[in-house]
Amino acid sequence: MERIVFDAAATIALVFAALMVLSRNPVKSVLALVVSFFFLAVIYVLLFAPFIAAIQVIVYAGAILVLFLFVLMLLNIRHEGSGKDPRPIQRIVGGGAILVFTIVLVALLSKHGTPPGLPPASEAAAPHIGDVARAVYSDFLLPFEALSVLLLAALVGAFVLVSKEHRP
Amino acid sequence: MIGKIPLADVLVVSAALFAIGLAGALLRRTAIVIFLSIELMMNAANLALLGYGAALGTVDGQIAVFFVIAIAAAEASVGLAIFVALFRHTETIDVNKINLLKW
Amino acid sequence: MNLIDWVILVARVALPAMILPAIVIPLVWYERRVAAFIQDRPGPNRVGPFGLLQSPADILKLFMKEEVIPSQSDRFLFYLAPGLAVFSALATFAVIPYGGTLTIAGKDVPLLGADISIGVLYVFAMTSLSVYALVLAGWSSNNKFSLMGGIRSSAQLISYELAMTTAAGGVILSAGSFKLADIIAAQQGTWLGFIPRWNVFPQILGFLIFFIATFAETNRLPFDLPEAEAELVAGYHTEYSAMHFGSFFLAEYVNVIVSSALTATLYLGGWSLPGFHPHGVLGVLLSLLVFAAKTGFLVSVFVWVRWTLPRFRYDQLMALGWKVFLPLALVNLFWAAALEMWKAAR
Amino acid sequence: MSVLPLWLIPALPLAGFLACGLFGTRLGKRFVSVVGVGSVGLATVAAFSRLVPYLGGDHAPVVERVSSWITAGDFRAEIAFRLDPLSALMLSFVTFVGFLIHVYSTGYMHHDETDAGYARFFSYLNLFMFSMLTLVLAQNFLLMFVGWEGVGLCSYLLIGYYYEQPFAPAAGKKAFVVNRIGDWGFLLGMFGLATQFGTLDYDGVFQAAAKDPARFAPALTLIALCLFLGAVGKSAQVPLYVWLPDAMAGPTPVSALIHAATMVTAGVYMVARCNVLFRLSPDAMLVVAIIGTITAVLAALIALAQNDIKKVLAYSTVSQLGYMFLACGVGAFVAGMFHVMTHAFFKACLFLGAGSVMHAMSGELDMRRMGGLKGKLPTTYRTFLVAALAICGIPPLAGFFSKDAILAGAFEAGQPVLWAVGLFTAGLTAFYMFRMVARVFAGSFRGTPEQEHHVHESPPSMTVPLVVLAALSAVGGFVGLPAVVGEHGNRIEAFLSPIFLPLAAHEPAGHALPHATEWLLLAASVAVAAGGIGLAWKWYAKEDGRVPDRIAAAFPALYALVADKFRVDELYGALVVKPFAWIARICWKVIDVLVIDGVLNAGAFLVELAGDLLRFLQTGNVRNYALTFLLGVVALMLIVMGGF
Repeated sequence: MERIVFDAAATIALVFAALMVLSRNPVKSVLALVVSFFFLAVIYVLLFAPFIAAIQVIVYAGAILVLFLFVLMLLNIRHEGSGKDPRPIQRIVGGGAILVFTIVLVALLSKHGTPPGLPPASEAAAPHIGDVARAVYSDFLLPFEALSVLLLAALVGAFVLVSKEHRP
Repeated sequence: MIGKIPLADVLVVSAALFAIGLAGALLRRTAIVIFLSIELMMNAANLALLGYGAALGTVDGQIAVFFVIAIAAAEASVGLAIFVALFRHTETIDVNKINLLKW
Repeated sequence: MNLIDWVILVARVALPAMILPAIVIPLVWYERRVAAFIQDRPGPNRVGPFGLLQSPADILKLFMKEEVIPSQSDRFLFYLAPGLAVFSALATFAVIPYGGTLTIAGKDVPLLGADISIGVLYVFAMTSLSVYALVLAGWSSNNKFSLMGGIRSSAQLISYELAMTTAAGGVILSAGSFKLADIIAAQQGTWLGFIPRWNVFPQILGFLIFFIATFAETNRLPFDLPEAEAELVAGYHTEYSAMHFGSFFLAEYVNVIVSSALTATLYLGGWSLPGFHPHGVLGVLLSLLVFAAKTGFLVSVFVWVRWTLPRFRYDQLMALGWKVFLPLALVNLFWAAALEMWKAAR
Repeated sequence: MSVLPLWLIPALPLAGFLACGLFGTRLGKRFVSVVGVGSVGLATVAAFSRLVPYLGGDHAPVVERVSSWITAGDFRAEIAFRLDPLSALMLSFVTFVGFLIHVYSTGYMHHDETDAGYARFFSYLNLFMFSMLTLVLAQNFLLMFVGWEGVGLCSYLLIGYYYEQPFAPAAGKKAFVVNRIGDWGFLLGMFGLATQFGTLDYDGVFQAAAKDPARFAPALTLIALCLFLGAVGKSAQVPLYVWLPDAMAGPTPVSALIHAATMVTAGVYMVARCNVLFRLSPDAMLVVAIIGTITAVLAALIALAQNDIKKVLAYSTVSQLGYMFLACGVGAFVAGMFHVMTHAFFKACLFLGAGSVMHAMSGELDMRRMGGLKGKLPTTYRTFLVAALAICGIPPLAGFFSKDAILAGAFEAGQPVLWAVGLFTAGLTAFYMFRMVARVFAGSFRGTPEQEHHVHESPPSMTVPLVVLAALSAVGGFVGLPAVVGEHGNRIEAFLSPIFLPLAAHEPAGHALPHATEWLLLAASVAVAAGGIGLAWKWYAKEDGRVPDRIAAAFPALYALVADKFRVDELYGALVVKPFAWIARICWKVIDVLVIDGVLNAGAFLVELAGDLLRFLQTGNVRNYALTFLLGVVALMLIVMGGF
């Protein structure tokens, strides 16, 4: 059952990720990514991380990508210019590099990615949401506080960037 | 093995997602799609982190992903604000046409 | 899993999904009658007794009307949007407990769709997905009014979701769990013998913020800017007609019910009452009634507010969300945390 | 009985320094006078409250720790103060003479200066007292060095006190630079002590050296000579004496206090303090004696031809310091310290008297424009005369006993040449002192009418210290009566004897001179002094300087050489200053401008060139950057791949 769900979710996530890249229309790219992220969240549940899965949907799908959509609609960008790419070499070299990168990465991960002798993990032994909370508020308190400052800075920064008044 | 799922499978899915994101980031021309691809790459990394976290039975993977998501939110807000400001000036977000910062 | 389990599972999930849209039919009639009462006019009273059959007649009309699709629209997304709206509205209800625990064939069956450990987060995840329906509808219609509505809804929903989530944080804190069943359990009993231990009393601020934010989340007046008829014709569903329009209509009312149910669960003790321990079928039925009564009360507030308050201006709406509700929600969170520390210290 | 702690004695002037330095300008002269003089007065009281019981006691050294200071590995230095006969002697006259000179300064400086300058003067003076007392009371070489450098700093600051005039800062700088050479020697000596003995504590060093001289013998001569270099710098001996005459650019009380009575004797004090080290090294002792003798006679010769009243006194000081080193060099440390004390009295009196004369003469320094002041400045004249007789060695004044003790010590040590030169110098001293007395006080007035009209006796704040110091110059010698006068008359010898520890190595015991010889020596020195005085009086008071003028005219080159102080400054200028300036110019023009700046400019040029070329990598296209990034990552991954 889990195996089937994982395979299905992974397939859908990959397909829609590819659709995101291939779509000529940025809005459809965003929507494809929403679907991809949603199924990634399903995979996260299978990896015993329901909290992260919920965050994934709420923050990524529900907020970040909506923001993308909002900006796309605000700027009313419909289609990528259909003209020829003015940098063909970039395309060819980039494609080749990506191919090499992917092959190497997959080879590395499938061959050496799994530490040997790892006992099988079970949901019962997996950390619960309370463990995550405790870790965030104890061992990772300083990064957590720093993160809140970062978010505040981003909030202010975004506001300053787009505000039309007080432009220096 | 995480439940019935081998860790290697999770990692391969993560690698594939990352490669797709990389292709989008390098080959697409619309800044927002490039940005989306970067978000996808981040998620690929998140998937790997969660995979390892689950396989090792530690909380660290989830913590890392938690932070990554929050940072992604900050990044998206600032990045999109930059795009909006950029669009107001140049009327485009095609990265091939935005090359003012050269030599 | 034997047959009975399967039947129970299907019933638990499917029954609410069937019943909720069905409740919408009298609800529309109810709203129109209340509106008429507030505006000192009769309202629908011709079709059926007290006009009760007016809503079924309208639905029939919607089914039979011709579907008009804009020629430059994105066909797939145009069709997808209303479905997504209904789906997210109904899916939210899946984790809300609507009654006590029923015992069928020796098995305890809690009356809710799925008792998952991150229930509240699931609710927020689903509501945050509901924004896509509106945004997609607005964008795919290829109509500037629709697009404006879509843009407005995306900004509005994100803004108010923040305040809503933060306000709900206080409830989660006091229950110590994301599970809605646990949250209801934490609200059992009384203070001083007569005040129910409902979250609404210690966290009245959070309750108000949460409930008002649900108005924005469901695009109801005074926050119905995505479909503000005076400015945007009909906003995101300007180009929709026939049953696709009906789907949005249905989703809105389902959302009203679900939001009321959620508010009742989080702040008013859900299906429970102080000193009320449901036993057997009768008890469970009673708990259902309690839940329906609380939800119905909040739905009435929705209706009442709609016909009482004028619409906000867009900048006022955003200012209210970011500058008033979010800070106040944080205050509420600190208050709830202080209460918990006080309790723990005692 | 509880007593005042020793640290309080230097701490009081420090507090005075802070008060005057920080608030003096705002609070005015009255406050500065009270605080500046009062702090030193209190320090004097505190010092004597310790000294009086100590003199009555068993003279055992008292060490009072204040706190630990430096702890580095095995090495430790403490802030600790020491009261033993040697420091007690120094402490007594440093505080007392210092106090008198502070009192004198209130009168001397009162009309000259603004509030700010007055406060500056007294804060420096108090800082000097603090440093000097730290130097004297220190229990280890390191703390002594703090005081040593502190007095050097104050000397520099006070020489350059009249900084509006061009020569005063130059003189200050000269004093500082010349002193650096001596301080460098002192530092080297301390390093040597620290490496040899592992401590800088007096007791630790001296007891170890006295106990086992053979072990430390190889390095001792070098260490002693290094320390002596420090003393040479501070106490203005040949060849580093050149700064002291120039130091007269400072206010006269400063000259009296720092450059006559106290600071310049720090070198003698240090050598006496280190007597164990020096006595273990006969070579070093010989060097000390010879340097002292050369200095004594050379400075006395220069003093013969000077017309500036303060210059004469300065060279006289150098000469007398030479005497003290001669005493130390021949092993007569007691005589040296005795002379330090008596010299402090009569030289301070002479300087203050000179200051009083200057005060009366509106700052005139040239003796050729004075004369006949005997009647107009009676107190000054009388005190000056007493001090001059004292320095000449006329019995029974203080200088007679101390100078005689030195000459007797030299003779006793079997150094008849040094004795003869010392005797000759005594004659010179008598001659130039009475040349000055005659020029200033006798004869007729040679200055301008305005000066003559202005001449007046100084206020009591100036004359009272003069009288006190003159009295001390007169009777100060009775603490050290020579053996021929009374068997137990030499109380200072008995008092200081515990300082000069018995050495393990056999020392040739000083064979006491027969009484007859001693009488003979006394008579010789008195005769020489009287002869010098008489000649000077005859030539200058009676004949108004005609004979010396004739002599000078007969040997113009020789006279010019002496009047130009043997042209030592010019010699140093040519030998040291010029080459240094030349090297500095090379360092500046060639090494700095060409090499260092050139390297920097070349580096900057290369960076700019590289930037000009590399900037074309900045295509401005984000995708190029991303692709470059990816290519780098792929390369890294392939390297990692190779590792597996």
